[in-house]
Amino acid sequence: MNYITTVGERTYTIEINDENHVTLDGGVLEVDWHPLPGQPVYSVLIDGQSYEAYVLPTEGGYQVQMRGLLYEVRVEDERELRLRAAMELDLPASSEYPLRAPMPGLVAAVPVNEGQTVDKGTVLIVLESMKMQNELKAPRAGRVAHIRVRAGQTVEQNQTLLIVE
Amino acid sequence: MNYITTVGERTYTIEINDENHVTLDGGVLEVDWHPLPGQPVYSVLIDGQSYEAYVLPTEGGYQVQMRGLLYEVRVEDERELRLRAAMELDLPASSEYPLRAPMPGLVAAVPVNEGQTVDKGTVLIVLESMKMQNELKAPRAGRVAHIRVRAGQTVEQNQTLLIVE
Amino acid sequence: MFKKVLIANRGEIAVRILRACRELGLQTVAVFSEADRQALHVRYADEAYLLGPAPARESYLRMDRLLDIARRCEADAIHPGYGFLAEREDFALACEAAGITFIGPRPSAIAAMGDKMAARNTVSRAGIPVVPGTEGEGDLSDEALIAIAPKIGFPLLIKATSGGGGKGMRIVESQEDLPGLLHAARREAEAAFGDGKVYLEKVIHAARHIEFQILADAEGNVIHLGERECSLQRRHQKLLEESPSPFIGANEELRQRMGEVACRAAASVNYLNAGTIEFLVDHDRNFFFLEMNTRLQVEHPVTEMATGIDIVKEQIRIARGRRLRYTQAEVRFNGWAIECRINAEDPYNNFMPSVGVLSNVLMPTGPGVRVDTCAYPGMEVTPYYDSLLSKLITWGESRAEAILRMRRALEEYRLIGVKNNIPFHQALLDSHRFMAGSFDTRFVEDRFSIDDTQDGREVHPEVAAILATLVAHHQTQLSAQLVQRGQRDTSNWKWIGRWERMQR
Amino acid sequence: MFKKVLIANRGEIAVRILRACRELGLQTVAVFSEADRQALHVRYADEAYLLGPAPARESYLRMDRLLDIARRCEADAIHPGYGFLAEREDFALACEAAGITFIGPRPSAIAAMGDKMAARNTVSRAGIPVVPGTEGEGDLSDEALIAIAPKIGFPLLIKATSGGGGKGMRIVESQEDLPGLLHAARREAEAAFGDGKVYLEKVIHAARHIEFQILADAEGNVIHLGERECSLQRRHQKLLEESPSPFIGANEELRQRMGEVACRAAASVNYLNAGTIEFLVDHDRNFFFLEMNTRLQVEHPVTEMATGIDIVKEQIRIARGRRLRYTQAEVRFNGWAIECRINAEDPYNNFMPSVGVLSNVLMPTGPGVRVDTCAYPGMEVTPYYDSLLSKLITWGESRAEAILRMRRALEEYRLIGVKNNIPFHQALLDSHRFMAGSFDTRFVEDRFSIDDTQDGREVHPEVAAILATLVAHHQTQLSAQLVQRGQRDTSNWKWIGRWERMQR
Repeated sequence: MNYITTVGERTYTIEINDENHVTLDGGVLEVDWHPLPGQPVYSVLIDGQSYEAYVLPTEGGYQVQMRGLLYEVRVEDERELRLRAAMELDLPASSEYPLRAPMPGLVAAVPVNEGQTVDKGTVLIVLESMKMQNELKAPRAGRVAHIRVRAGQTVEQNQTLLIVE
Repeated sequence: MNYITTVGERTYTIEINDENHVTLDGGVLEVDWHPLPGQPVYSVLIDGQSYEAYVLPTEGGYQVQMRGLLYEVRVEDERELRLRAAMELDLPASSEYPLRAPMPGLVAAVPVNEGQTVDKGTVLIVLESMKMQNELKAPRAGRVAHIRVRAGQTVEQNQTLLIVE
Repeated sequence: MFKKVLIANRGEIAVRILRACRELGLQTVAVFSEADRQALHVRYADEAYLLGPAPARESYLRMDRLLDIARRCEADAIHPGYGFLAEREDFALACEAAGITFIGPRPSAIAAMGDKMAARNTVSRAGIPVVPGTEGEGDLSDEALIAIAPKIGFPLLIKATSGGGGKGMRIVESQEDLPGLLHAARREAEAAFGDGKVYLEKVIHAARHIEFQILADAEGNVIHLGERECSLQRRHQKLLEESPSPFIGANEELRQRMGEVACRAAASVNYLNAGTIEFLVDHDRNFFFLEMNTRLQVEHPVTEMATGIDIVKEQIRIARGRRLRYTQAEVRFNGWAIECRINAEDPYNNFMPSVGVLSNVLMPTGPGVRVDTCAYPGMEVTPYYDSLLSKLITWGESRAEAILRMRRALEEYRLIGVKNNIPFHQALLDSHRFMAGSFDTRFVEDRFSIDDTQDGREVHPEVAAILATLVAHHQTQLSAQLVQRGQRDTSNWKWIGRWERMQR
Repeated sequence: MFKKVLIANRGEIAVRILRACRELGLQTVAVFSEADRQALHVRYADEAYLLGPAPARESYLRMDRLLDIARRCEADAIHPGYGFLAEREDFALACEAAGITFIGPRPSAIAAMGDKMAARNTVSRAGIPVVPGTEGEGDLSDEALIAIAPKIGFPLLIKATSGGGGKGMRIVESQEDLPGLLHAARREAEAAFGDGKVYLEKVIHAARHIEFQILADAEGNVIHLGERECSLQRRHQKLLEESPSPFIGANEELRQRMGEVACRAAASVNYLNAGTIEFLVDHDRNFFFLEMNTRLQVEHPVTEMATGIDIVKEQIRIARGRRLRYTQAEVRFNGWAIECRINAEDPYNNFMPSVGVLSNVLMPTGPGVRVDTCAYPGMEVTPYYDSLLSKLITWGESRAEAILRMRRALEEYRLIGVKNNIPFHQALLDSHRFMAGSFDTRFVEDRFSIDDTQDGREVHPEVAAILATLVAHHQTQLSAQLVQRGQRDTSNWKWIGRWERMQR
């Protein structure tokens, strides 16, 4: 089966041939791949070149952190690719975005109101944690729908703080 | 239930009262005991004194390694103590002792013969491992019964090499 | 002379102080909050006592409990570390009253330097230049500050009178922004220090933050151990420090002049023990007194590496009444040292703090590498305290060697399970301005982005693609196997799932 | 000038060399046996290639494969490390023939110093004192050796002509023991080096083993970096080294004289690159040339800590044809450094090697501490190679400070899952003779026991008793719960067991 793998603006066609070989855009590479025990860290030798990287699953794919650089990678097989293409035609351009607490903390301020339209980058919540005031910003333009917390409130990690439509 | 715990020549009577208290020879101590995750290492605060130790189970009890010293400890509850006392009366003074390979290696020499009587400390097998020739010695006096390996042979860890009666 | 030291702190600095005590043959007492029972400082100490719940005000800031523990376990000295109670005159006084040696300056010096306005007045009187601002004008109202601001000129800085570590600090670009930012700064200062007093200070353009480490004994001898370059900051938090400063470099005359002023500033408050004089240095090498930190500094190791002097041990010796072991002429500077602060922050997501369990740690080691850390495999990073996980320090015969060592050490360092800013440091060390030593206190925030630096560096998107694809492929196969196994014996499903998760 | 270095070694020394290459901006190539795929040297290198199966003769000793890999990946230099092929003239010649720079001495110097008898002859001719023995007498038969022995006098030493690291070495106390020990020594030498040739050497009473590090460039400049005290040995394996030597101490005249002789010995074979001259020093400070090691030494870090010079980087610079960067007068000695070799050996069971998986590692860090290691959490310690896990090095302004640092570092070090000799070092550092610096090469074997030293130290049998009892109690409770759970649902038994085991 072919995988279509995207890194930034570049797309690769990758086939896993066997335990020690992959085909990358038509060329066969010798690959010696080792997960390190108990860690999301992988050591890989590709035609003798040695790399070690964190590979962390994200919502849309993987983050690969390697030699001090971060790569956002999406991996899809052919079936998934067709499925996604079909879905994207059906979906509205935007949908609800829940702003979640990236860590436990104290809500220091809620500088927006329900119903307010916000730009990408507008500060939605100020969360205090690790002695720092951290500004949580809108990832895209939209409208503040439900605000579920108030200033002074303690929140758990991943708790939904408000919704941007 | 009382435990009778022996360290070298000293014997202690220990009772586990609850999660934070033990009675040692009649005196109550405050104990805050934490196994460290995934390790045979324990952090303990006893009336505020902080200790950290390896506690490794052995055949007859535990090895406690702490602040650079090794303690051989035997822990028995009252029932076990009575049982052992009874058994020791029945058992003959000595029994078979199997000499096992402490690590994988190559048998470099077998300097004893079957039937030979040996003293405590007599070299029974020379095992080569980690570039070193390691002499495996008789733990007590006895007679070499079965020799199960020969010089030049590769052996696995824990493989029985010979029997001392 | 004291024999048992209570360390009124946590984290890497508690471990650092414990080590110094142990190497001097002193008994050590750790204190801990409920969140820190398994912390290294508890495990390494001779004794350890619970202070209270995780929040600092219920544990590490509880003077009464600290003194009570010290009395009960007969500790005859207290080292406060940095932060928490380190710069609290009342704590130093309370130690004194209890007959316990406070390993730090006299309470009067803490007080004199603790109020930033009073401090600026004191050193001004001693003939030391200070940055223009509302120092010495007392606790001004918003209205008064707004009136004075145009005379100082923009941009200017709002600073908390009781401040430190960037809390309650704001840059003001124009008169219109001033009222709103005054409000925000006072709110933050109030929350952080229980004191909303602020003052204004002129922003020095292209300023360097350069500080001098000083040591002073009870006989009044004061020496300095050279400077530290601390201009690389983000939101007034230092990120990378070095000693010497590339800005001073081989300019011995400037170093000597600043060092002398630093010693004079310390002497002006009859200073005792270790302290740090912070200067702002402008483009023309004019320098201004900024403030004095009356405590051990986070970045003290770069000075230790460049001088060979163990500052914490010197603190203890001074507190025991010993004379300084070095004259100024005997302090020898050798090579170059750099420190990177490794924080539990996500450099790809606006430096958001990260919490969780450090499942694995692999530290860089080898020649010229030092790590001061509280991190160990299995440690839980909690939101209660600051995000400093580790200080990575390298030494080299030259700045170039120290930088190259730092690069390879950062590349080796693995802290698995919690996001951290190692990639930020890697990008910073690769930037041309850092390598050239030409940066000021605004550099990181205004002219540096971790994303920009990806351009000039060797990239391997195809390797990232292959790795992610292998991981995805492997997980798909694993799920397929799980489903098959589950079909054979559905009653085991729950256990298989658990077991498989642990295998990953 | 070469740009890509193949490191023909494994373990801590391969990591050490990789770090030096990386800090000099050189590309690195690792090689590995099937047992070492996940080793740090493979993970840290830019490229890595499989050599063959685990046994050294099928991997790290395969010259043909090493040169083949070097050619294929276009490596233009090879660093041999220590052991394996480091002192093989034929390997150095083969590199030369292949146009690859051998980072080490010229083949002729390896040959001249590699045959111990020839080496003793060469330096004797240069006027350097050697220990009395059968040096220069050629390959003598057992009969000839037995005849000469009484003239040398007992006790004497049988040494392998091709020897090193104590292999093929025996102490002979009397004439009667000689035939049997000759046989044993030849057998061991034959197994280790493929060469059963041996010679006899007088045993120097109360001898110290003190060696000098030298550096030599292509222009013929030779300098020394001071001495290393290596008398603490067991079965001729060094266990703890320091620089300077407490025996030489402040005797600058002796240090200078020995250093000059060391440089002269190196010059006598037209030496290039880094090397070590080993001396035996008797009670009256007479010193005798023992041998020259024509390679990087395991214990080189103590010299690096005491001089600030990175010896591996100097090796590379010299191999690139550079002139030495220091004159003898520019080499400055500062403070004291000690190294403990942490081996996978059980100090409570006759130093039996230990194998297994290192489930957890917690390294000591902080000021004055360096760790050179190949150990990482999850590493499997195999029986194929030597037992060296880690070298723990501490530096102090004085010997006392270095010792106190080493004590606290040993106390902090955790290597879980494999038995190791840290308790041995802790006992050694507590012994009065070590502290006084009064020991010779026989001290560890003849007059030191890890059990004896327990007497003088603080013991806590009651804590050991409590801890073991708590563990036993906990496990009893756990088993009881397991049985109850199993009764509820026996079909899950297998999975529960597995899961519980993993929880422990």
